[in-house]
Amino acid sequence: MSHSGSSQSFADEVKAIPGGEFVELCFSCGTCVSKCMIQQKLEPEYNPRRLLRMVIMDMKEDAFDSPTTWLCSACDLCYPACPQQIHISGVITAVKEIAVEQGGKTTLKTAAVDQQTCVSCGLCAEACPYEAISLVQTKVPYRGLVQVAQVDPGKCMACGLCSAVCRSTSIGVPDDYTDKALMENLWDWLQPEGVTF
Amino acid sequence: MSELIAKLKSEIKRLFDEDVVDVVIAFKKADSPLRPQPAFYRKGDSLEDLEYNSLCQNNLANYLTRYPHETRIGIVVRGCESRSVNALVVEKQHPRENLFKIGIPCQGIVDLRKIVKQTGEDVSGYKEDQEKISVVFKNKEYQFDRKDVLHDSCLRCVHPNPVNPDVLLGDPLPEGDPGVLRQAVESFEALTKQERYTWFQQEAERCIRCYACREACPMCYCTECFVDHNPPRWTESTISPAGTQAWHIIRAFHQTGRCTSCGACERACPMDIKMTYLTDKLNEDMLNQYDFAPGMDDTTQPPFASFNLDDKNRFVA
Amino acid sequence: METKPKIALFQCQWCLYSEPDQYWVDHNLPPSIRLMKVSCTGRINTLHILNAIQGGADGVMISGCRPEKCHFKEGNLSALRQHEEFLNLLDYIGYERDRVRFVWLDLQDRGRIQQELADFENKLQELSTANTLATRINAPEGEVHV
Amino acid sequence: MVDAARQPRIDVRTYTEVEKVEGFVGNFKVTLREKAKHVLADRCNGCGDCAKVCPVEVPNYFEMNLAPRKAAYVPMSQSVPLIYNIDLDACIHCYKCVEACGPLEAIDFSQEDKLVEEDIGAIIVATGFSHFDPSVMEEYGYSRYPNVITSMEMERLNNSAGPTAGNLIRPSDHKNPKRLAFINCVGSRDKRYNPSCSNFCCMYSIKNAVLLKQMNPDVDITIYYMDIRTPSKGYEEFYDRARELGIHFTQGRPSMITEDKETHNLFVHSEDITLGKVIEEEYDMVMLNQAAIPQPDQDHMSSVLNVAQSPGGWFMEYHPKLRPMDSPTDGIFFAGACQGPKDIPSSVAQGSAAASRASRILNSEKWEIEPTVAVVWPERCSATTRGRACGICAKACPYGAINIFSPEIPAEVVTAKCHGCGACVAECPEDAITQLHYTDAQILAQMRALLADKPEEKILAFRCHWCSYGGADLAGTSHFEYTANERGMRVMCSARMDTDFIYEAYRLGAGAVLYSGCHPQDCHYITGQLIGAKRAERLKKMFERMEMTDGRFRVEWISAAEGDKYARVLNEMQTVLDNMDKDELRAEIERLKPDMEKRLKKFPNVPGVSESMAYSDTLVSAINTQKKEPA
Repeated sequence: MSHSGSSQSFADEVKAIPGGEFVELCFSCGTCVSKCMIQQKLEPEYNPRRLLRMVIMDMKEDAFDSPTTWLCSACDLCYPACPQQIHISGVITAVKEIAVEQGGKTTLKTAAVDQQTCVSCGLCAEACPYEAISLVQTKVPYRGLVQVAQVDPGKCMACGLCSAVCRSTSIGVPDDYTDKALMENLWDWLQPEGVTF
Repeated sequence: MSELIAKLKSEIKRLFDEDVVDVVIAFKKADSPLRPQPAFYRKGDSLEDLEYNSLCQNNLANYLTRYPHETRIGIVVRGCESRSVNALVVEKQHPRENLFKIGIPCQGIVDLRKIVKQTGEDVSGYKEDQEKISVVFKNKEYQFDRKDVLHDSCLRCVHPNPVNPDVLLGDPLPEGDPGVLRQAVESFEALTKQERYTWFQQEAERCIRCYACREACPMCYCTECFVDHNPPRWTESTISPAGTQAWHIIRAFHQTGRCTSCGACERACPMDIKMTYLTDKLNEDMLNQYDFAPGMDDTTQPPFASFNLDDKNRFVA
Repeated sequence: METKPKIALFQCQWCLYSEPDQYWVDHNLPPSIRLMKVSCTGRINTLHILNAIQGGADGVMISGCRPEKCHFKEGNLSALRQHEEFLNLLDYIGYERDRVRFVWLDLQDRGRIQQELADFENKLQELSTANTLATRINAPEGEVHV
Repeated sequence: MVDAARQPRIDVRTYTEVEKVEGFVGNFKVTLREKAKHVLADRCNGCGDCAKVCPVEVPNYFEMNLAPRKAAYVPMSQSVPLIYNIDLDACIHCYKCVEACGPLEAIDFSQEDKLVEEDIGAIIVATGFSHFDPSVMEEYGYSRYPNVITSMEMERLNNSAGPTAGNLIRPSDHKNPKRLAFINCVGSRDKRYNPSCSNFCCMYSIKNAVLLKQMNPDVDITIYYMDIRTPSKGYEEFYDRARELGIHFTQGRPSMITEDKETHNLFVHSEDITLGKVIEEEYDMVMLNQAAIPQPDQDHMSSVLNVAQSPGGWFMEYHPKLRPMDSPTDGIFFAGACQGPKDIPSSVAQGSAAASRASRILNSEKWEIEPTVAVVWPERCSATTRGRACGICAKACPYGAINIFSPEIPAEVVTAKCHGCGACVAECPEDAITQLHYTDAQILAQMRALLADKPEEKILAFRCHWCSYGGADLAGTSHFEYTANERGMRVMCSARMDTDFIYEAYRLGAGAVLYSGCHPQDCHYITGQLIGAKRAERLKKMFERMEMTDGRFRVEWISAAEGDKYARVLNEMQTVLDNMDKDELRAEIERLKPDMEKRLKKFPNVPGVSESMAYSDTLVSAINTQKKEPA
């Protein structure tokens, strides 16, 4: 942590990325935190206000370690509510971009492609709201050099929209909501008791 | 017809001579004159057995996905095939620059079943002109009006001319009337819920799960079909009512915005199950709601691949 | 005893803003309603819906955020066209499309999920059961069927 | 107020609007519209019998529409003067009031609005402020949830003279609320609505909380705040007392209120910043402390009074620190919140100060005005030289202060009306007008001194006194760094920026010239900027034709609040110069010089100009000699 006017502080780095410009306007009112559902639903340590603070205070390592950096899905519910009109997700995305550049890894279970069955129709790439999916030529065992979808874990937010549009069930997110888990849950309930075959 | 075949041969020869393509997908004669079959010609192959007539049942676009992207493919396309090719290009199944489309305006595909029903299988001769189709069965010639023996989906065909072919052999034909298709969908919709369900149930019930429809369809190119997936097993894989119903619903649904109404699935079905009434409905919806018709160009993504904030206005809140 | 219609409830994990609502859905659902939480309604495949129907559920309810308030940008819209068209198709083959219902909950819709479920339950009771799709046969115990 | 009304030398006119203000300090002519009350002021004794019999009930604005009033009414019970008013929009013409009034015969339905003209020496504007309507903030549900109220509604509900006689009840079920939340900064400190702080709301909500808590010790009150601001005497102590009383203070701006549809209880959703956790608390009632905003007709009043508005819409004072109660127009003063949000002590202080400023005028035989007025040299005016007054000056004057009586008589400036913008001076084709303290000669002398040394490296910045000069000031006080090659020239208005000055600057070899002033709507001299802007456009086109390097002449409108812009513009101009080859720049200056000289041919004839030039030349050479001598 330093306030020395060094040429490129962490805050400067963030501000240099479009979206991160106005981070220093934050006066910590907490609207963004209470607008966001991640703290309540997913991760108690999640707090965009504090991440902004970390940026302002040049706390680079802490920012990279913060779950906020990795869990923000850029839904922008907070942005229209911010009285200082800071594009909060823009700041967080900027931090994430720098973190990924410097070797940071997302804590999310990002989407995975089954290269054996992927036919590279490109629907997932079209559906992905984060532009995390691209189609690449790659060598796949038993199939040779074929084009398949590839997920950029630095961009994927594990929403699973790709899995919903895939006709051949070739892409999925290995989190708590896999097709397998969902269907087990469903069948567990629909199976009437005492029926055996 | 022989004139067209000659043109076709010389065009294919030119493509090989000028090294435009590596392979040409077309039709060739088979043992039975009623069943010309797909052929894959390479440079140096004899084009002697090349065939083209209204009995060519297959949708040749089906074979596109079997080649690596680098292969330069020449392909004989009729109206529906050209659109299937476009749809496949949109889905990045083959790069457009490695495709050469030899277009032929299509007078419709003859439904074998409609002929065989009145003759029998062992047909020994076949002739056609603009209006008439004639076959020789047990040394007797049978003549049919073309429109009486065309496949149902061809009777509803809107675009008989190939879309953006690289070369067009033959004169373009007048476009079809889109009202025919719309009316077919509307008349089915006019039935009561119960009638529609009964129809669906009866059609689905006959399915023997041979997947000939899947194999015949150019858009069914998945390496692993959803019915084969495990886990989770999405549908019953047996011929149980639940299994066949699920197959027919999802097979059709996966064609939304992609089916070019070529009818290859129905022609391939050994159980003579009607299938296009489902895809026709889906196509009508795509046209009405998103002004989208599959395969009309090789860049526009089908509606399911995108969304628009305005969509929400159409939907339940 | 009157049997309640079975409802498969697909809930987007973000759509219930108020904690008591989420608690109620998580813990106090009646046995006739089963919660299937998903990360986003955009993640629901038509196969999920079909399986719920073919599994014998009388109705499928999908609750999600309003599209402009989707946690994944406007992600839930991407599957929306699919779901809409899927319902059109089901309707076309004679299945009651009213058995599948979408509910978009706004941030301030405290307590609405309970009302919507009750309302849906009533609606399902009114519908006839004649045209329901063939149900899947239950898997033998122990065999992997899912 | 009663005292004021009783004082014989104070004339209170209520229900009256100012229509027009003409004239100048000490001699204003003010046109007032006395709106028809339909009650004769000299006959009404305020008995209220008319209201008693009136059958019509409409919402009472004074009670924040929480109670009804009749069509015959007084705005509030303490109204001064106590004269009733018939609201004709609501009246059903049953004439019961006329009957009730009886022999007084005070009610007169035929009365109409009356225009009155008054001679006024000084004007004090005390039009106050208005309230932000929180219903536009959907997240708080005001106007959708019955139990979300504004601070003004709370004020009435909690007032012993209010509609509930001080019994605080909640609107949905009329029960006494036990759990209350106050939310501060609703619509203030919020860039979406009003970026500024409303000044008094922190104390206001603490006051309300303390009052409530003292009366009902069992209520639970939470104040949600971003920062508590208690800067004045005794305020922090009051805040302490509130804490001692057990009022909860939660730092965190609520993002949303939801409502239980059955109980109409409210759930306030916020982050507790101290805990770093999102909390949701249930309340019976929520009070929104809405922002103070300018009156809805503030824009209209600003044009009637001819006073400018600061960003945000409040009336703009002459100087924020040194003359906070003076308007820029002599003889018009501000008191209270019309000039910016203020609490009671500050309003009283400003009111007293404004009164004393005004009384200085009223008690003077003579009144000194700013000396920067325009003066005509009658012998140079075209009326004298050519026998025809061209009238360009009169057309340019935003105040109508120049009289052209006939073509033969030279133009005449009414000094008391002249505000000193200098538009006429710059526009006069004969150079027959000058502005005291901003004469051509003086300005030229300054320019010469500023461009004495290495002029090609300098950026000569013409800034108008009210905006761009302030902007440059702000750039300095805010420590925005900008190029050290800037040389600032102050004139009163961009209208004074004579084309001759610009030519002269380039003739002297200036690297670049900035032509800056107020934004079009902000001009202190009403339309002065428009005159300057037109001239600037002409210059720009001309320099384009001369193929001057793009960026060496720049026109920018920079307000006093745009220090950052001032710095940015100058830095951009510096970049233009930096990117030019030095020799090329010199060559260009030399190339354009003859043209400039040609255009300035007549200039030395202007009285004082040649003398000033000679003098400044000596000055400049002296400077240069001094510089050359090694220390």
